[in-house]
Amino acid sequence: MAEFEPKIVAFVCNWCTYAGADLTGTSRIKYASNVRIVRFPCTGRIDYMLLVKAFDEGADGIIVSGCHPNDCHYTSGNFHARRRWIMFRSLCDFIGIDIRRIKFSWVSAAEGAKWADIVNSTVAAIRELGPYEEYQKVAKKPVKEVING
Amino acid sequence: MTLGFYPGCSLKGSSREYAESVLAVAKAFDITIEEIKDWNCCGATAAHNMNRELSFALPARILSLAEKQGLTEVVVPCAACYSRLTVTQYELAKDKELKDRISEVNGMEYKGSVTILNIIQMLDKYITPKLEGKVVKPFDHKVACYYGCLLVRPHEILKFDREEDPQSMDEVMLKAGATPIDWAFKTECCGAGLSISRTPSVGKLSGMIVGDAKDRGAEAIIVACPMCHSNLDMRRKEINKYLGEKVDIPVLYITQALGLAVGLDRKELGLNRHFVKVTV
Amino acid sequence: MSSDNHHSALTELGAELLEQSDVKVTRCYQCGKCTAGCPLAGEMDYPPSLVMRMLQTGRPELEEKVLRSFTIWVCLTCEMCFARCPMSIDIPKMMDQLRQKSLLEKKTNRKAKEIIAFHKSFLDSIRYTGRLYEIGLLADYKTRTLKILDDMDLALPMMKRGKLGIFPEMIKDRSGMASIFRKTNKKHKD
Amino acid sequence: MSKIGVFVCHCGENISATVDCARVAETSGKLDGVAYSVDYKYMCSDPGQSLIKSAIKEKGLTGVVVAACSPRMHEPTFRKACAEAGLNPYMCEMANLREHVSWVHEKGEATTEKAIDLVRILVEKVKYNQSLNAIKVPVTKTALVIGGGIAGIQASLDIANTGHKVILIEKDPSIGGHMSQLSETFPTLDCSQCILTPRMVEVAQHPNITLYSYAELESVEGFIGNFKVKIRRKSKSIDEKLCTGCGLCTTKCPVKKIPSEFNEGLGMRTAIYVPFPQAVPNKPVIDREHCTYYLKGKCRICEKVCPIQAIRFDQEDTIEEVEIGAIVLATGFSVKQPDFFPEYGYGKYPDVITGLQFERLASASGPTLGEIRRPSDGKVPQNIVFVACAGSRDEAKGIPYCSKICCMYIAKHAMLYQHKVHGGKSYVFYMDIRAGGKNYEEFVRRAIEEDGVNYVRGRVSRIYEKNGKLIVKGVDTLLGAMPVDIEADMVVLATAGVANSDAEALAQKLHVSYDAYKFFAEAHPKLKPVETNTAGIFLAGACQSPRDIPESVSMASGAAVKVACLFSQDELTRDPLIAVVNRMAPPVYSSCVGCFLCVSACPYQAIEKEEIKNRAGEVIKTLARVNPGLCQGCGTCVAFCRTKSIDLQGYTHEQMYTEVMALLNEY
Ligand SMILES: Cc1cc2nc3c(=O)[nH]c(=O)nc-3n(C[C@H](O)[C@H](O)[C@H](O)COP(=O)(O)OP(=O)(O)OC[C@H]3O[C@@H](n4cnc5c(N)ncnc54)[C@H](O)[C@@H]3O)c2cc1C
Ligand SMILES: Cc1cc2nc3c(=O)[nH]c(=O)nc-3n(C[C@H](O)[C@H](O)[C@H](O)COP(=O)(O)OP(=O)(O)OC[C@H]3O[C@@H](n4cnc5c(N)ncnc54)[C@H](O)[C@@H]3O)c2cc1C
Ligand code: SF4
Ligand code: SF4
Ligand code: SF4
Ligand code: SF4
Ligand code: SF4
Ligand code: SF4
Ligand code: SF4
Ligand code: SF4
Repeated sequence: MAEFEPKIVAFVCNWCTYAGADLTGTSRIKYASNVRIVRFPCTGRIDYMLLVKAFDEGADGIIVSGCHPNDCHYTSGNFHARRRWIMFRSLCDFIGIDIRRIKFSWVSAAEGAKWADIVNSTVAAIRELGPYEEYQKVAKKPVKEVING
Repeated sequence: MTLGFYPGCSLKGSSREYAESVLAVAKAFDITIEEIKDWNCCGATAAHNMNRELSFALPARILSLAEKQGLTEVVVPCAACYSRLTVTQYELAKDKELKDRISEVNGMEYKGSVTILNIIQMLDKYITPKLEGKVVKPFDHKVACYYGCLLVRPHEILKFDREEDPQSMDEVMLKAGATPIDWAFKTECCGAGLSISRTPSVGKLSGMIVGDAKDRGAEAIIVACPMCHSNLDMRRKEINKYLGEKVDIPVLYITQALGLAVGLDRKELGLNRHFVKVTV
Repeated sequence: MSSDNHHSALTELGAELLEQSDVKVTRCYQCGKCTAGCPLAGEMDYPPSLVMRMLQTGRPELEEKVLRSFTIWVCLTCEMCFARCPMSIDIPKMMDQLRQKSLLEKKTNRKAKEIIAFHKSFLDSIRYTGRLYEIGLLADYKTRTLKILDDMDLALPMMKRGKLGIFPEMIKDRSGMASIFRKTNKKHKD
Repeated sequence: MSKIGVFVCHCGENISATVDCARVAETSGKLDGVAYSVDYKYMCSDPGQSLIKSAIKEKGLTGVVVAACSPRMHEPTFRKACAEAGLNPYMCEMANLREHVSWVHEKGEATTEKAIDLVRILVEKVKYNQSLNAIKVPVTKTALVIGGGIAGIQASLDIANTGHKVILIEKDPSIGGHMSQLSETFPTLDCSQCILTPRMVEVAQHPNITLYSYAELESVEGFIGNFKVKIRRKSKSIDEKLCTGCGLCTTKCPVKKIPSEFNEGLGMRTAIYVPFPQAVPNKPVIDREHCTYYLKGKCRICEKVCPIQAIRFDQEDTIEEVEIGAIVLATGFSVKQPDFFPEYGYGKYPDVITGLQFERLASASGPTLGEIRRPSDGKVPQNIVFVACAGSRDEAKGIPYCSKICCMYIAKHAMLYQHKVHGGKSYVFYMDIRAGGKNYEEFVRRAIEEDGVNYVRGRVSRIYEKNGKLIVKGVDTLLGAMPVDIEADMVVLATAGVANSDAEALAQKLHVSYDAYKFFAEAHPKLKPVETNTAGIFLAGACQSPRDIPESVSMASGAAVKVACLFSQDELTRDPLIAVVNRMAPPVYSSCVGCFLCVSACPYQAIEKEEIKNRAGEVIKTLARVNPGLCQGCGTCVAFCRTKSIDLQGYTHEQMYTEVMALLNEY
């Protein structure tokens, strides 16, 4: 059987991490092709129910990445994101999401190599954990309504 | 009106005139003083220099006894004892584990419910408000109020008065008819615990204090701590040696000065026990 | 976030000081204000700010020197340094801890003999009577230090003024007192 | 039904070397809603763009996905192309096949798969894109400058010289700020008044500048380009138009013992006064708190002596309402007073003074006409001590930061002292010497080497008086921590520079952020140092943190350029990628429940409360409303709203969920 190729979604902010990932490209640094980036203006915009949604839909792992503290383009969006992340963690415990499957990091526009590292290490970690079938099995798709409603 | 009383060792020995004057003043203002039964020494500097746990256990025992005796407020005239008791109360309130351990060492429950008053707080609360009309012989002298270290520091714990240039003793003395002078050594250390083991150091530190009081025209130095008193009064030989002159400004406990102002007997206030003759 | 437990910069002694007296040696920025105000800086082998610096270096031989210093014994715990330190470093509390460590590890400075003797005499007096017995203390201290004649000019006048009791005041619960000493003295032998 | 066009770029070989572009185009062409797909060598070239434009026209495309490089590179290019072809530019999205795919992965199946995925995501997103119109707001081309120190003066002059109107408000009777109090200035030792006064006069005479002295900001409404500002003009009790500034009134006023603010309490002034001879405007005000007439109803001497009857005792404060396009905050700083230092005597020793008081002593126009004489008895101090970092870098006193200017002015003070008092001895107790700046280190070295100032490294613990001397208990940490006691005649404390006491209130009025020490916060510590988080409000000078004159002036010019940029347009055009709160038909009006969590989340105070009223004018509901002038489009509010009532255009819930689902359903 071929090696398990995890499906990983990356939620990143436009100003730091997206730009950092661009730099990885301009620097021609190679990394695993398993990650798909979804661009947000700021990590502050990231609604954590979207993460739940992504797991619902079959993601094996998620990366959330934005600017370093104090570097936020909008000054405090990433602080708000971090604060909500703490709440989200306990929610994860409650609904049974394995938080090892979520990688939270800071990658600045200058950290092209770091982005490659983050992707590679996350791919390796998720590969280790295996497909996230348990969740997909038990998930009651509670957020389907969120978008529809 | 009943107030708990922790005299501490000095007030039973070398500073008994302090105890005498506290009791005399209390009596004059109809305050019943109830001594903590079977109290022990607070451990003073020696305990906290040598053994941290012991330095909490000894004061905690005293406070436990006070609790058992049903006392809610205890006046502790000796500034050193006051400091040890207050620091212990603070540390034990902060650290439950330590509190349990100390209760166990002492074989006595410690709750931490007693309010500890230093002599100034006691005067402020119960005496000075009633002073008006009672001052029959205003203590009409220029006085240097000397606070020393232990009454004002550490500020975080004691939260008493301001750290540099405190005012509360000055205010009491003002009400007793004195003129407190502005001087620079209110809170400098007198050498306290080194009195016996390093006498020359004490001569210098206390000498600077007495010297400044003299330079600024003080007629008496007012203190609230037996250690300060011993150093400034009994060590006058070393002080004079340091200053290179004979200085005979007397050193009075605040309760003695207050006692004189309200017309108490000099002997009752223990003024005869001083080394430097009290001429004021 | 500042309270994050990143003690990696601290030595064992440094970590111990942080743990037990809330003194983080790396916080001292060597302004010297403690020394400038210390009434006894002139008599110390290492003034307080220098002690802080020695501990900061993390060099074992300097830590050793601190434990063997005279400074830690001559410090009066007058709290002046702490009151004025811009970084709120509780030097007096740290001194207490250093003294005990020095005692425990038998590293006490020779010049501090008398100071320590005095403390011991003092505590012994309490151990046996529960209260300080001043004549007893003096006698004991003088036999320990052989400074028989010092202060003798004070004793007689003191007695005359009723300032020295001839007999010790004893508390009733002397066994309780002895037990407190025993229990707190496990580490401390003298 | 959408008709989407997909345009796959080869980027020469940059993309096509590892991605099978033809297959990407072919596969995308089969996606639901895709009406046209094509691959081409250089999409951003003219022929490439024409390809897109003609496809839009010919196929009647409703959306476009360009699969090429990073949108950070060419999104504007392709959006413009779409607009030229008549398609709303916000119907165009870019898939990043170069930076995120071809340049970072090896050639192969997985790489092309990823490219296809990225295109698919955006195809699905575009289906939910909406036509948006760039926001246009008109710009009122008048600037308000608050604070008339050197920073405010410089900003006003620079803006006025670009041809725009400026209103400068200063709370004191004269402009000039701290610089007017200084004697000489480091690092050149040129006279402060000499270089400042001409600028002050220029402000007064500039046709584009309206100066309101003795005035303060009352309130602000609106947003960038469109502020409505109320200014309180405090009553001066004189008719400014009539008054000639002859000064007769000030010489005759019998109340002469008021400590002069300008002289830092070292000199006295009258109740009707001009703060200093070169004041601008040079007309007096009556200080009602000290004037006998206002206090006791008697006197009016000034009124009697005024040759042209310009005194107006019954004058009241007036409120001026003005429309403003941009605001420059230049309110400066304050210094701590000696009573902040208990260990140095609680301010009770007259000869322990602040650096600012020393400036007045050293100033030729000061109370001692420039001779260094101590306040207590007017004697020339033979021994003088300067204490650096007095209150600064002192966590225990709540000021952990470095005040930045004092190292330099101490060197200046010690130098001036040595120049003026021959044979005098000066000591500086310092912790570090911070002299980063052009010619700064050289200046300090000169003080030490040429003027013989004694620098001692250590902090002073205590100062007390003994026999007419000030005993300074210091230490020399470079001599193994050796205590150093100095008997000084005078001590100068370089007291910490702090925010003004009203800074917080002012910041709240203007909705600008401030730091823990109440200094106004810049929008970005490196790249937006003169902007605030509130669009249209800029910072200049020491109100942002203590700084010296060269820096204050550069910052003021920077702020002025920002204002000029703004005023170079008649209308502001902004990306419409901003938040909106949904609106529904009555009686619901909106799903917003008025919890205002979004208000607390927004870094830009862009969300307001809006009252929905019925015909009778009663409030039936209070809703959130985003001010499009202020919103920067971060989307933080969106993630906070529990009822999903607020959404971010261009990154809506629908769009983001669709992207995620589209991605995973096929991936
Ligand atoms: C002792 C000392 C010596 C110095 N020496 C030098 C030197 O030699 N060289 C050098 O380069 N720098 C020196 N400086 C620094 C210099 O003073 C500052 O860089 C400069 O004053 C900053 O200018 P500013 O306009 O930002 O602030 P300020 O000078 O403080 O001016 C602010 C103005 O705003 C007004 N204002 C405040 N609040 C309001 C309000 N709410 N509404 C309306 N108006 C308001 C104030 O009245 C004031 O006029 C020295 C500073 C000190 C303290
Ligand atoms: C090791 C180091 C670390 C630093 N770290 C920080 C930091 O952490 N934070 C920080 O704020 N600052 C830092 N700086 C400072 C920062 O680099 C400078 O403030 C900044 O680069 C200055 O920008 P500049 O545009 O003035 O000059 P430069 O960055 O030097 O740019 C000048 C440009 O002009 C070009 N040029 C030169 N001569 C000519 C000519 N004759 N014709 C045409 N073009 C010419 C040069 O090629 C160059 O591109 C650091 C500097 C160094 C050296
Ligand atoms: S700055 Fe950066 S880019 Fe980044 S989290 Fe905030 S907006 Fe995002
Ligand atoms: S005062 Fe505090 S910071 Fe300064 S040297 Fe002493 S311990 Fe260090
Ligand atoms: S506590 Fe000790 S070190 Fe500190 S000032 Fe007092 S004597 Fe000096
Ligand atoms: S006397 Fe009259 S004209 Fe002259 S300055 Fe005074 S108010 Fe103005
Ligand atoms: S009325 Fe007031 S301002 Fe005028 S002269 Fe009299 S005191 Fe001075
Ligand atoms: S500029 Fe110099 S004197 Fe001023 S706070 Fe900074 S280091 Fe201290
Ligand atoms: S968070 Fe949502 S519901 Fe609450 S006020 Fe804002 S828009 Fe309305
Ligand atoms: S998108 Fe950001 S700036 Fe706009 S209203 Fe929401 S939180 Fe404020």
